[in-house]
Amino acid sequence: MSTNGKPKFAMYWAASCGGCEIAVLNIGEKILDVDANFEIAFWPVAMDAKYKDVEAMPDKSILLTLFNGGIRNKENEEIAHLLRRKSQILVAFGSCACEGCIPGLANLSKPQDIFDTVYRSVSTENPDQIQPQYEFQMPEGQITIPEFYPVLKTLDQVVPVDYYMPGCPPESHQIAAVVDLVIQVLKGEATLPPAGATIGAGESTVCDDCPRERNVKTIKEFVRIQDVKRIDPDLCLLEQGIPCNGLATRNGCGALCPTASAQCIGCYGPADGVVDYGARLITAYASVIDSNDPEEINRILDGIPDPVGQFYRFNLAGSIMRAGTPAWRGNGSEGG
Amino acid sequence: MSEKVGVYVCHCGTNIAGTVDVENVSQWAAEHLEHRGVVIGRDYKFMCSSLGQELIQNDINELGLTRVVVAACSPHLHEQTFRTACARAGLNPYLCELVSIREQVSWVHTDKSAATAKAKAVISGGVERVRMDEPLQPLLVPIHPATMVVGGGIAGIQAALEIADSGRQVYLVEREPSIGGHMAQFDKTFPTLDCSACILTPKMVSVGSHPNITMLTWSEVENVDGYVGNFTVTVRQKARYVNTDSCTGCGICWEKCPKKILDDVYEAGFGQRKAIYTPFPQAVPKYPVIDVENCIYFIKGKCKACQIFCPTEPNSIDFEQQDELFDVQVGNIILATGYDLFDSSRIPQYGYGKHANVFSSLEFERMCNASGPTNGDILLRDKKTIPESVGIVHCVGSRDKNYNEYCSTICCMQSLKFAHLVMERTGAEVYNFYIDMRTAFKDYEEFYQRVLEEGGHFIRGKVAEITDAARTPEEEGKLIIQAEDTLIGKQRRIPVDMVILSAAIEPRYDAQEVAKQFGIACSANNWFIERHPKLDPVSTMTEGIFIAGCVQGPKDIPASVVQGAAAAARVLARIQQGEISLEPVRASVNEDKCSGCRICNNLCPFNAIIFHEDRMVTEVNPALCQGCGTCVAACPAGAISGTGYSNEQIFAQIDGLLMLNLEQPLEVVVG
Amino acid sequence: MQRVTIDPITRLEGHGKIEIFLDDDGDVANTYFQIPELRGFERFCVGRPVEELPLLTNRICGVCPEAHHMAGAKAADAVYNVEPPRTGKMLRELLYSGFYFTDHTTHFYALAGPDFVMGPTAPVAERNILGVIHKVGLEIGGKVIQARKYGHSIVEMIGGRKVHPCTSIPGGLTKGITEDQRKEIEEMGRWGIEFAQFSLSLFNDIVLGNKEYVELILGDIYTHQTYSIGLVDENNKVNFYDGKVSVVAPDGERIGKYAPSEYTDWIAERVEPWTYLKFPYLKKVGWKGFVDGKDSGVYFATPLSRLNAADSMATPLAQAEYEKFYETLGGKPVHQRLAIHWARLIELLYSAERIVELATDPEITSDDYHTVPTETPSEGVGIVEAPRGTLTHHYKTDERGIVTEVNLIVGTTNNYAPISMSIKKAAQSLIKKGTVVNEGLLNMVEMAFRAYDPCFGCATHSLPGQMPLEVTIRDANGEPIEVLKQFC
Amino acid sequence: MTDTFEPVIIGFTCNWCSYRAADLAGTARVKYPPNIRLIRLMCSGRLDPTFVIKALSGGADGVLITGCHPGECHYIEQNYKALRRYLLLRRTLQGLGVEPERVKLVWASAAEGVRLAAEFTKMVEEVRALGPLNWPNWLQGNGYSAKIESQPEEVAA
Repeated sequence: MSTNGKPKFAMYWAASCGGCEIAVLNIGEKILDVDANFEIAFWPVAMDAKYKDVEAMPDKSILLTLFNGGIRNKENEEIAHLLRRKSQILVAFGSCACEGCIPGLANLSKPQDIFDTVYRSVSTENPDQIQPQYEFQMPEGQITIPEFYPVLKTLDQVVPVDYYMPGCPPESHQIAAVVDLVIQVLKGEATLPPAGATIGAGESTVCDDCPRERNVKTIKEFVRIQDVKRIDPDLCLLEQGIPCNGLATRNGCGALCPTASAQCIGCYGPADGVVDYGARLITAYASVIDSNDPEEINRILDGIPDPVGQFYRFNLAGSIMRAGTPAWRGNGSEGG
Repeated sequence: MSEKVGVYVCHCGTNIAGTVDVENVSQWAAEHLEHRGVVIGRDYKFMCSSLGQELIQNDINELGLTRVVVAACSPHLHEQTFRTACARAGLNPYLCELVSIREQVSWVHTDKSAATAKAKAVISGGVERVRMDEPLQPLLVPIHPATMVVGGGIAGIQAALEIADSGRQVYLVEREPSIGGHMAQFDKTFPTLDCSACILTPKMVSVGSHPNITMLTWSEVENVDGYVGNFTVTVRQKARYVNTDSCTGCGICWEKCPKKILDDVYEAGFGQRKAIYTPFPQAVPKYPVIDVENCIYFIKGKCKACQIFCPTEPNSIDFEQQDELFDVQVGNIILATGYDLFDSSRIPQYGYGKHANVFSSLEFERMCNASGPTNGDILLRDKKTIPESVGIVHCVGSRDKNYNEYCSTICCMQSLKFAHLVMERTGAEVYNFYIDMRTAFKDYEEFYQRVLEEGGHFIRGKVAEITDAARTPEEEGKLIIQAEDTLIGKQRRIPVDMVILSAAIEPRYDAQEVAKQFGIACSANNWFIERHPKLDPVSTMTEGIFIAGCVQGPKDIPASVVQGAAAAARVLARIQQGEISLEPVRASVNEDKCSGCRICNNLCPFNAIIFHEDRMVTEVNPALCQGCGTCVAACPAGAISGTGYSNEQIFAQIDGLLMLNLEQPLEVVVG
Repeated sequence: MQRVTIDPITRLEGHGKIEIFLDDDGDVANTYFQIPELRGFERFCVGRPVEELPLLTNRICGVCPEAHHMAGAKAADAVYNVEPPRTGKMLRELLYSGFYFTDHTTHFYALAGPDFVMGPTAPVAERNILGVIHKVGLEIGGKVIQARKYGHSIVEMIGGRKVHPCTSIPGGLTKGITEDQRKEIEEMGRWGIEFAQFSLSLFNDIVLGNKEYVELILGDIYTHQTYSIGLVDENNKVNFYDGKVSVVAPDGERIGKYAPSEYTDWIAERVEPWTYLKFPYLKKVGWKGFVDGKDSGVYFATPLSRLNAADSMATPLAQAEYEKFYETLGGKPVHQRLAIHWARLIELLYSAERIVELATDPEITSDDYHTVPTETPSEGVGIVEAPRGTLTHHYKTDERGIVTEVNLIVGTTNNYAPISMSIKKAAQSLIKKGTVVNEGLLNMVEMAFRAYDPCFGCATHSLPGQMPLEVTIRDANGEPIEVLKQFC
Repeated sequence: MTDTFEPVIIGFTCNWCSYRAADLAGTARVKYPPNIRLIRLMCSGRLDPTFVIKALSGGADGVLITGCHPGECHYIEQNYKALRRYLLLRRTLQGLGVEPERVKLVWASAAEGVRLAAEFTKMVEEVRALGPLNWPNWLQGNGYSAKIESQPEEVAA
């Protein structure tokens, strides 16, 4: 580890799939810029430092930390706290850290249900109904595994976050642009965006980048993509009845999926300033349903067989329903 | 900048203070919401009194309040009062919130502590909301001085004349060949028994000759663009095939026309007209039209009798004439498109269309009319026999769950008029079958007494059936009206020669389309909805669009005339002002955030949403926008915001109502 | 009792963690390879429409999302009992071959390369891809980057995205490719064949030419006698995308082949209370513990096992290498785990050849790439060969195609038992009473599981990637007496 | 403190019909439980599903959405948009474990003060019977499974 006076950079993965790391690696030669301008202080995938080394660093000694992955277990949370302490700028990097991503769908189930499913699956031979234990006494000694949290949390649900960089994974060209920006800031040629901002993405939605032709929208039916005989390569997918989330999903990816005739599934999260992503889709889809008859509307809505998955696919753990706090319930009784 | 909020809690005498501990509430607000910017909490006996208002004004001046919350009655009552008070003190009126703790708290709850607690929550919601309020300015829109009146019945005629007489330009659009409407079909009008034509014709003539009225008969509105003060209306003037420049209305053409057609409109299917015709002799304008669907020339390519006999030079018949489309600029529009008569054949047990001597009310009107098919003689369908007994059935298609639940208003008086005419002209026995006798308004009850004195029979009960199946010899050859006489509690069968059905008044068959075209609302039974049923009966929710006459609901001639005049007065006041100030509750699009997805494009019934194909963004026209907020709520990108009811305001109010603000620091750190 | 904790920050369902317990004599008493994370995909995929599973299960792994996308799409095909048209299948296999090409390249050069090129006991600072490049020439670095880029380009052209492709749906794909794209792919494939041949010759020169390495490969430390499994086509040739799973015993006897729908007859999973990951084994043989031999159901699923399980390769150049491989290593089956690296290069060549074959098929640009499903959805299994092992997706749905049950046997999971065994054996061989555990030695422990290219490490591809290890040696009271760190 | 659970219900009203109906209920001194707190919107078409979600996540035990009767919207047809959103929102909330009774749509004209008050009372009692929404507890992992099988009921006329 060199101590060459360059600002320190860290990247960490909590409960993630590794796709964010791959996306960073895919920025190509820009990686060399990172290397030239930063001292890599902690990057498990690329570097040889341990938690203990990070613990030993002075607080705020890391300039920039990209944190990917959700907070699924105790270990994830401990490292989030550690890196928050040591970092000046903590970026929630990728959908998992920003809003929970697909693993956040686990929040629909109780942990016990998850264990029951996984450890009693059709191919599992488990006559004694064994399940993993956080602490287990082997003949040779006790071994432990980290505690599985009741819900998956986003990074900002456990520590304050300075910036959000959405995407599953963030697109490499966006990462490269952010790297460029940070390097410019270091050189005094640019300033950082305001704290709490979303970086590496647009402020509109995927439709803004989508090349498909679009018209005034009315929906008579929703269809499943496999039931479409021939997907029109040029027409808005939603107008073909395919529930595309591009309407409400922040732009930045370049509308990759709709361009490939696949519906946007929403990995870049909500547009700037939106409080609840799912609500935006609910209201947009529903508003243009072409019927005033409750029965017919319900029939059309049957075309979206899994509304929670459709509207909160990437967003469940980060949605405001996740961040509930008890209300003042002093109705009728003076208390507060 | 941190806001300074003043909270004012009204006692409303004991109306509020009787159930809500108002002193406690105002103190609580000052103490517990201090960290949310509340600098003063006061309670006062009557906040709406001038002293109460001064209290607020003084605090604005002395404490430098930047926001005001008044907890009192409904905003529908006094929102304007307190806004104006704030404005007087130099505070933008839209930075004042009136929250209701009377209609929604003290008057509906009994438990004092629960009501007090709820009042706190309501005020807390108001405080949070007001913090998010933005200063707004009313929108000012100039008013084009011309007006369009759609519909040339008595309501439209009255409105057109009122406006034209004051020196303003009017375009009167009528889809029939002549103005006059239903009133032109009647013989007499109740209760005075004036001759309908005698009182209507002079008005029609005034319209036809008025220098400020452009009469567009045989015309329909094709499209409406624009907004209050500045509408562009596209009118289609249908081809008459008659050159109105040269035609003198001499009538030779319709005399010579060989084709006779049953007249469903003016003669209500009771009489006939020619293929080239004016609907009635006093028609304004006097020019005929050719009915191309029935004209022999248009069907077979030969005849041209009208052209051959036309005496004018140049010949006034022009078979090549085309429909004309033209645009008209107007500032306001009055809709007076009238009503349709209920089709009595929809009630099969009344035998209309099956039994020859069952007549609809309009057929009977034509029969009574001296210029009608029988020259005013009351005769059976054979046009020879004078009836000896006549039944008049009220409420046909009205006050009936199967057809129309409403009362058509005019049928009672109309039926009494028929009874009088029958007795006067034939001496026949007359039986009225009624549910309730409704004779409100001036001289109506007196007319009822007169008909009673004249010997009319009145049977209170709904008619079950009208049949020709005789049960007794004296019923042979008669129409038997079966009804329960609820006054004596017996079924009765009354044999008569003739039955008149006082049919309901219904909205025009195309009312929904017309409403949509003009961007106004229809009620569930398709009457156009007024802005307020009591206080604003001739305005609509759409600025610049007014309604008059039966289009708003069933009414008689005097009421229609009143509405026509009222609508005209409203329009004239607008024109006089020169501009109109609109509530600044409006939607607007942030073009940077708009992705051009076009979700919102179909959501606005006022056509305020415009899509710019070139830039692929949507825009909201603030003058057309009515501020409902539907597009704001629909935008998937959150690119549309709405003043007055912004997301921030609503979110804040939710937090406040749930008392989440109690623990919330004023400066919220993001992230 | 002493304890050594190797705590690599690694991937799959979380971070791998190795506990090595030493007995009072300082010998290895036992080792535990723990996977301390669980995400619960099998639970929360329930309730989702089946066509979304190829997209959702992508997110199990960002390194091999293509494998999950394919297995998911095939399972969804099976759920609807629909067969994609020939072009649809070819496009999927073409995408998949592009992925294999990238993945195998990066594993060999960035991960395994340093072990061989630099030597397992070389200083840490040199034992990375930069060291490799310095030793064998800068030009190679460029070629490796090019190879990765080409593979990713093919994935993106057909799959819509470089990471987490999105175009496979029940019955085929959402789109086809154009003639221009086809040409580009063909060119990349031809370049890839040369690159693969070059890689094999590099391996030949550096590894096979070095007696020390050959001994290491052939030595007992890295040898396990377990079953081999791998997907084969109807002619028993290696296939990544389609076919039946061939099961070959440690002695080389093929005990059978199973179709995807039959997997539960063949494979079962065991739960241990000290780890979140399950241990699959051959059901017909049974679980006998972490032991070798024909009576133990432990199997492995890697490039090597695929070669063992097949009779031959489907492309000519790869077939020649295949023959050379077995000649050199003394016939089938091969059990030396370090030979996986060599087998991987043979597969690399196969994938490049397959890219060219598919890209030159006249029907590849046809627009007949999707069959609309017509049958009522019910249940289906999709199996592909992920680079790290046979990947099984099993879905059940209701009649609307809403998932009611999901079972996944993920590539690396197959190898959980053999990896555990390899670690234990390497530890036992290398940590003996009185032996000072040094960094090079630890790397040799790690080489044991790196050969499998476990997915929890596979994200380290392509950079000077080193899997951090930390070994804590504890005395009988559990107090650490020495901490060794190393980063491979 | 009483032993009975006192739910908090947020009601959204339209300026032209249901808010006036609530005013009318007041003018007529019709009594209903104090558990309901109203927010005035210009139109039920303004109802963003976010409002409902925010209220529920902020601690409301139920949300009542009110608007003009079908065909009587002062903005012509915007209440139909509210209806469509409501139907989809309810399906979604159901999937998230919110009982359908907690979010309701009721049409009320300006004249229906008595009826609206009765709807308020009914809703309070229904939600009281369900108990607290208890989302925070659910978030700690002690909640129930997110599947409720009953079908959405019809919109209250």
